[in-house]
Amino acid sequence: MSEMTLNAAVGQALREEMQRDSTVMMFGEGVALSRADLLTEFGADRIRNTPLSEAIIAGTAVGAAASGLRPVIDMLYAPFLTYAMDAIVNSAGKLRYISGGQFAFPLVVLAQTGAGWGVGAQHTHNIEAWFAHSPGLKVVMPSNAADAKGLMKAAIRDNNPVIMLLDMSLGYNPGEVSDDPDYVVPLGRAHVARAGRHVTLVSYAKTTLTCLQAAEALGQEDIDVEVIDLRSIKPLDIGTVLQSVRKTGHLVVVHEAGPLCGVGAEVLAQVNEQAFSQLKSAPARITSPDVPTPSSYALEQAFLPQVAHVVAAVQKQLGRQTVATASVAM
Amino acid sequence: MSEMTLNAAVGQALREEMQRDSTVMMFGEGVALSRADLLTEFGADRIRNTPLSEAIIAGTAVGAAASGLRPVIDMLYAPFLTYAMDAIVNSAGKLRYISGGQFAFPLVVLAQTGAGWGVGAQHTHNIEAWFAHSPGLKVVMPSNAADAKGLMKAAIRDNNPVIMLLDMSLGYNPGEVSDDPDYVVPLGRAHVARAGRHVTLVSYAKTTLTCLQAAEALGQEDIDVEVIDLRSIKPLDIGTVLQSVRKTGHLVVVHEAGPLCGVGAEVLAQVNEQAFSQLKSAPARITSPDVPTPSSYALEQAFLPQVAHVVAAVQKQLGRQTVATASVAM
Amino acid sequence: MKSSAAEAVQLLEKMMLIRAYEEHLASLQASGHFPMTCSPQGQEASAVGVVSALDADDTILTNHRSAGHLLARGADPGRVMAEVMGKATGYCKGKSGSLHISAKELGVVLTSTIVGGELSMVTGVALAKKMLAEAGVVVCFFGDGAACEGIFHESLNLASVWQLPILYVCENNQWQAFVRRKETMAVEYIAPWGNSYAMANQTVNGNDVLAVQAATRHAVAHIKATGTPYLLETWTYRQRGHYSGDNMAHISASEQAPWLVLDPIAQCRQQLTADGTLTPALLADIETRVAAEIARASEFAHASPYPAAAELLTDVYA
Amino acid sequence: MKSSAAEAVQLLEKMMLIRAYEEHLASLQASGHFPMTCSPQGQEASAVGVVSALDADDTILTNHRSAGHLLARGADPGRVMAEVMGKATGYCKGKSGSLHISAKELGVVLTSTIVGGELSMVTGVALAKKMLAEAGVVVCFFGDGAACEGIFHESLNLASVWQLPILYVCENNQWQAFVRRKETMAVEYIAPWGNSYAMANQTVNGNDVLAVQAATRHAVAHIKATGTPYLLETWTYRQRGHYSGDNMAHISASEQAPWLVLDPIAQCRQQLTADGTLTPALLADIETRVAAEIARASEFAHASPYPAAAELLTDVYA
Ligand SMILES: Cc1ncc(C[n+]2csc(CCOP(=O)(O)OP(=O)(O)O)c2C)c(N)n1
Ligand SMILES: Cc1ncc(C[n+]2csc(CCOP(=O)(O)OP(=O)(O)O)c2C)c(N)n1
Ligand SMILES: [Mg+2]
Ligand SMILES: [Mg+2]
Repeated sequence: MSEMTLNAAVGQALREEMQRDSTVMMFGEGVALSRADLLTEFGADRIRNTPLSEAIIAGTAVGAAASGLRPVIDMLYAPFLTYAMDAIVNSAGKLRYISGGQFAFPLVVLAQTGAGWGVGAQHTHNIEAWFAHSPGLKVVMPSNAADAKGLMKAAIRDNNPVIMLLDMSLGYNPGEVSDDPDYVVPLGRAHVARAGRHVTLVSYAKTTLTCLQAAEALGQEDIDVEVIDLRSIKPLDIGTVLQSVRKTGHLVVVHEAGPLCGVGAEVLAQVNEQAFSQLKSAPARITSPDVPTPSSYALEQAFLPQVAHVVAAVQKQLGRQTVATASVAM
Repeated sequence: MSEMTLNAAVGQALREEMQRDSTVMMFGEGVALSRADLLTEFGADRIRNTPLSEAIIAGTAVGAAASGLRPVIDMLYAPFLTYAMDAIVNSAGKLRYISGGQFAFPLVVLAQTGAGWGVGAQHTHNIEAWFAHSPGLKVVMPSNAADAKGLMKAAIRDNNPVIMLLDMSLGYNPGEVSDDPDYVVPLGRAHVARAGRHVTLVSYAKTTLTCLQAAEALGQEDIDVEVIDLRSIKPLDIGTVLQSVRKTGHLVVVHEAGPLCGVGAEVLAQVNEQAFSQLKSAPARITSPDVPTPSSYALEQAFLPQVAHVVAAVQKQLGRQTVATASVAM
Repeated sequence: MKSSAAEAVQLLEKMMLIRAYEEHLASLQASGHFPMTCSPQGQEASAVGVVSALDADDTILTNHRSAGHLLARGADPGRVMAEVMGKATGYCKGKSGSLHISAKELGVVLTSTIVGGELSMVTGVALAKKMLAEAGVVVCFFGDGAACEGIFHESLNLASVWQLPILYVCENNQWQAFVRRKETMAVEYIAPWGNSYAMANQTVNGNDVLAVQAATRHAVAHIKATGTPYLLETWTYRQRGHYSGDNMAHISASEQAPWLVLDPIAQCRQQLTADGTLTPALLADIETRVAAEIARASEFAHASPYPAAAELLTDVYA
Repeated sequence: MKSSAAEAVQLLEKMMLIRAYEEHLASLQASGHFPMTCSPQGQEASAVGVVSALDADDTILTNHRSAGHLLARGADPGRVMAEVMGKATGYCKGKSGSLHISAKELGVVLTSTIVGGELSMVTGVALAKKMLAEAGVVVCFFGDGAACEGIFHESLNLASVWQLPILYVCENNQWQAFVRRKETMAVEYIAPWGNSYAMANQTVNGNDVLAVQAATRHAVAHIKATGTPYLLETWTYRQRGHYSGDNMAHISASEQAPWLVLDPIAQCRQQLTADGTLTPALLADIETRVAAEIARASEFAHASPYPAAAELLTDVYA
């Protein structure tokens, strides 16, 4: 085990996989500088700058993946994916099916997301739900360095298109990371970040930390909280969630993405369909409001799901007295 | 009232609104032919063919809407919207907020969707949930000619970007349509398509008809089904749904879009959050499976939500004996 | 380099096979109950001229109007037709239908019906060829409409900057679905658009199969010699409507007439007859062979089964 | 047409205001706790040269590197700085921050930080101007990077086909974030890309404010006379990093040196001094005025309040 930041863990995963498999390569706007170490080690053929052209970056990855390479593309910020939706959704997601299985698309789409840096709604938009809603894709969002490395490696090894969204604010968070070059975090497996008996919090990426803080606070009130970090949005490990909810009877899903048709809605729906009778209270969501991510510091902080809101939601479910909290964020 | 097809109703709405307001105009690939009657009546300035360039069609609509026009753009088929996501999501959806309210975007994006014509996943993809998940947009999907006209007119008059998705298979369905030039169906208001006491079916677009057929069949078993046609996906009229569920205690949401992070998930989540204690059984979803829309006839038919599945879901909720049904569609 | 006479007759036969295939489909469509297709009728010389100049290790990307490219490449018309009908014996197990037929075994890959889809993916296919040091070039067929999509600009620019072995073939058939090409661009020819990317380019008479073949050979030689891509525009005409449901009421006879005179098959037949290569007996032979092939294909396709219902859920993930 | 001497001094002052604004921001950023920005330092002649040639009824679209365009248009540097800081007194109530500042009251509309966003919307702004018979042209500032996006192709093509009154101004500053322009295209100049759309075009020395002004006047006259758009490329250099957090370690002194010699403000000062227009006293006056303006602006911005928390939920729908 070594301690490193989440960003460094992603870099290490890329490096190990590029060493392991000569078909792994990476391209995007500025990767020759942002991955200068990989450029030095693997050369300009395998680490390529591109023109400012997101659509062809993604399309090129699709064509290359179907033809023997395993490309990783850096799309910078999630909102820029709006230029690349055809290649990702219509080509990578559908052409295996349409062609009757003739092609596979082992590619990884990297993009940053997550509020906290004041760059506004055109640099920060949590759109993981779009890709979850689209057939043929996989989606992962790590909350810590170890998972970032393990998921990155699993994504590169997977034979399907994987969208990996990295929360900017987590990039410099340090963590213990496995040195085993074959350490992978399998896609589609959630992690019980904290075991507990009274209530289930489900989250992923940055808000996993919000949940852990809320769990800490609730622990002071003798409320024993289980926190599940989904890690993969698609495939979604509903089994781990159900197991927990069957034990606790209470569910709160927390994420930074907007509420409507988000991952929280999906988790609530599946829990309803499969564990309705074990629910002891109304499941709840704590999300950002359905507004563009503001850039002004105070507004951006208010936009984020708050520990206090999570605490209040749990207290309400358990019939405890609720401490009054600001209510701008729904 | 006059009888006309859904397509004709949309055409009539366009015509009336273009007569009423000289800033209303329309452009897109081939509209000069597909709307030849409007071209004749309003001239080539207001009905414009475009090059094959979805991104600039949408971007032009955004720029024009902010500058005094009320454009309606025909994007043909919903999957082509993947080329236009930046303009719709990042510009139309966010620039009002980002600019502190300096601009408004009164525009309508028309696209066809809905399986049944054998054209496959790159012409048929139900992506209304993407737009519901994106701030600043509105989304409507009519199930009949009267609503198509009323929603089209409301969408044109609205000062915000409205995505109007039309199910191809409904286009030739006839219906009674109001002749009142000021007849509008307000955005964000659901319609109780059939009143009932025992169970609530919620749907929109083509599968509203599936629900009505299921209700008919269930009526034979003395199950009195209420069918709610959402009509607007965003804003979502959860009030009408809650009112019904509080009465019936049972909820099945039916739509053709894939399940994950879809409108059904959202409806289940909101009902959970707001009417959990009134639920008498596990709410359910009947959707297409999470696969690309197949083009082969038999597969495409199997892909669609089936009346039998809706009937079975209701029977299960009410504890009735369930008739065995094929289970490919989830 | 001119093709030999025997080779020219083979080109003619391929074009006639494509035409016969299209005419058969049109008759089935006219009688109802046959899926819609986008016919390449009138563009046979472009398909056959380009594809005949390729080697087995070259790769092809095409679009919604692909039947000519597939048949020119040696696809079984029975399996193409079966695919159009959504039958399990089609090249894509019936899961494509007519709009996005790929046949990897023939090197026809990643067909998309999103206009511009082929332009979006061809760079990756060529990048893999280059990095894996595989022989051959990658040919990308697209329409004049696709050339108006932003992805055209991005694709050609990247191909040029990365020096990818791509032959871009723009089949300029004067129509973009229900819009005239002239309505969509301020210039007449698309080939010079290559200049923005320092890409060699040429417009060729797309109704002259030998001219197209020669231009393709020239372009492929250029790509192999310089390692840089090439943009070839084939100037041609879509003789049928955008798709089989298009009644063409909006297209005047006076627009069509001159192009029908320039029909690629008629012209080729005339030439080969004039120079004595094509005798009536030889022509009759070809017609018989083509008719038999189409009859066999149609029988095969019609007799083929639809995919099993369980196929709905397969081929989503690898 | 040459500007008069007095006018030239005004241009110099505007450029110096922009430079002083940027230097002030850089010093605040260096001391920490100030939001990041994308500085147009080195490109002042492009901004001032173009904008000074416009009328009040002309409309401007810009991008992430907009401070020069805004200040050239007469924006209050205090409100621009307040916006950068996310303060309620900013042009967008603090909701934009630095990356997408619009100021409708000045005719600076629909700023997007999506590279190419301005190209995507400018056609609509111009279409409205044309259809509503409003006077003026629409100017679209964008970078050489944006010219590589597909939307460039679609925007210029549509503008040409629909004959929209647009002046496209490509500020070719040799960099696209952390990528050299040369790495992203096979040709040197972007102006000739206009030829694909039959669009008149010109590359001008973007560090010569009078040359830029003259080229803009020429272009605007062309647009008004012909009713067709124009593509103007200003050849310039980004003197600072991509954004304030960019330490420029990857940019060599030998690359920067010749461009610093060509600094637009230094050149303009030299010229005006050489021809006797700019006396030391006049220069001192200007410097004093500029410094006072920036000091006032900074004070205003710093003293301004942040938006109230309730603003989180406003301005989503009209
Ligand atoms: C992105 C996209 N937009 C629109 C369509 C609908 N469409 C299918 S083919 C076509 C015309 C294409 O014109 P062109 O590229 O010239 O090819 P042609 O059909 O003439 O061979 C159109 C508009 C589509 N399939 N994809
Ligand atoms: C679609 C998109 N891709 C990438 C970025 C990140 N980005 C912001 S500015 C920039 C460089 C733009 O280069 P250019 O257009 O030349 O403008 P310049 O910054 O040089 O003025 C990049 C890559 C973005 N904002 N939007
Ligand atoms: Mg065409
Ligand atoms: Mg630049």
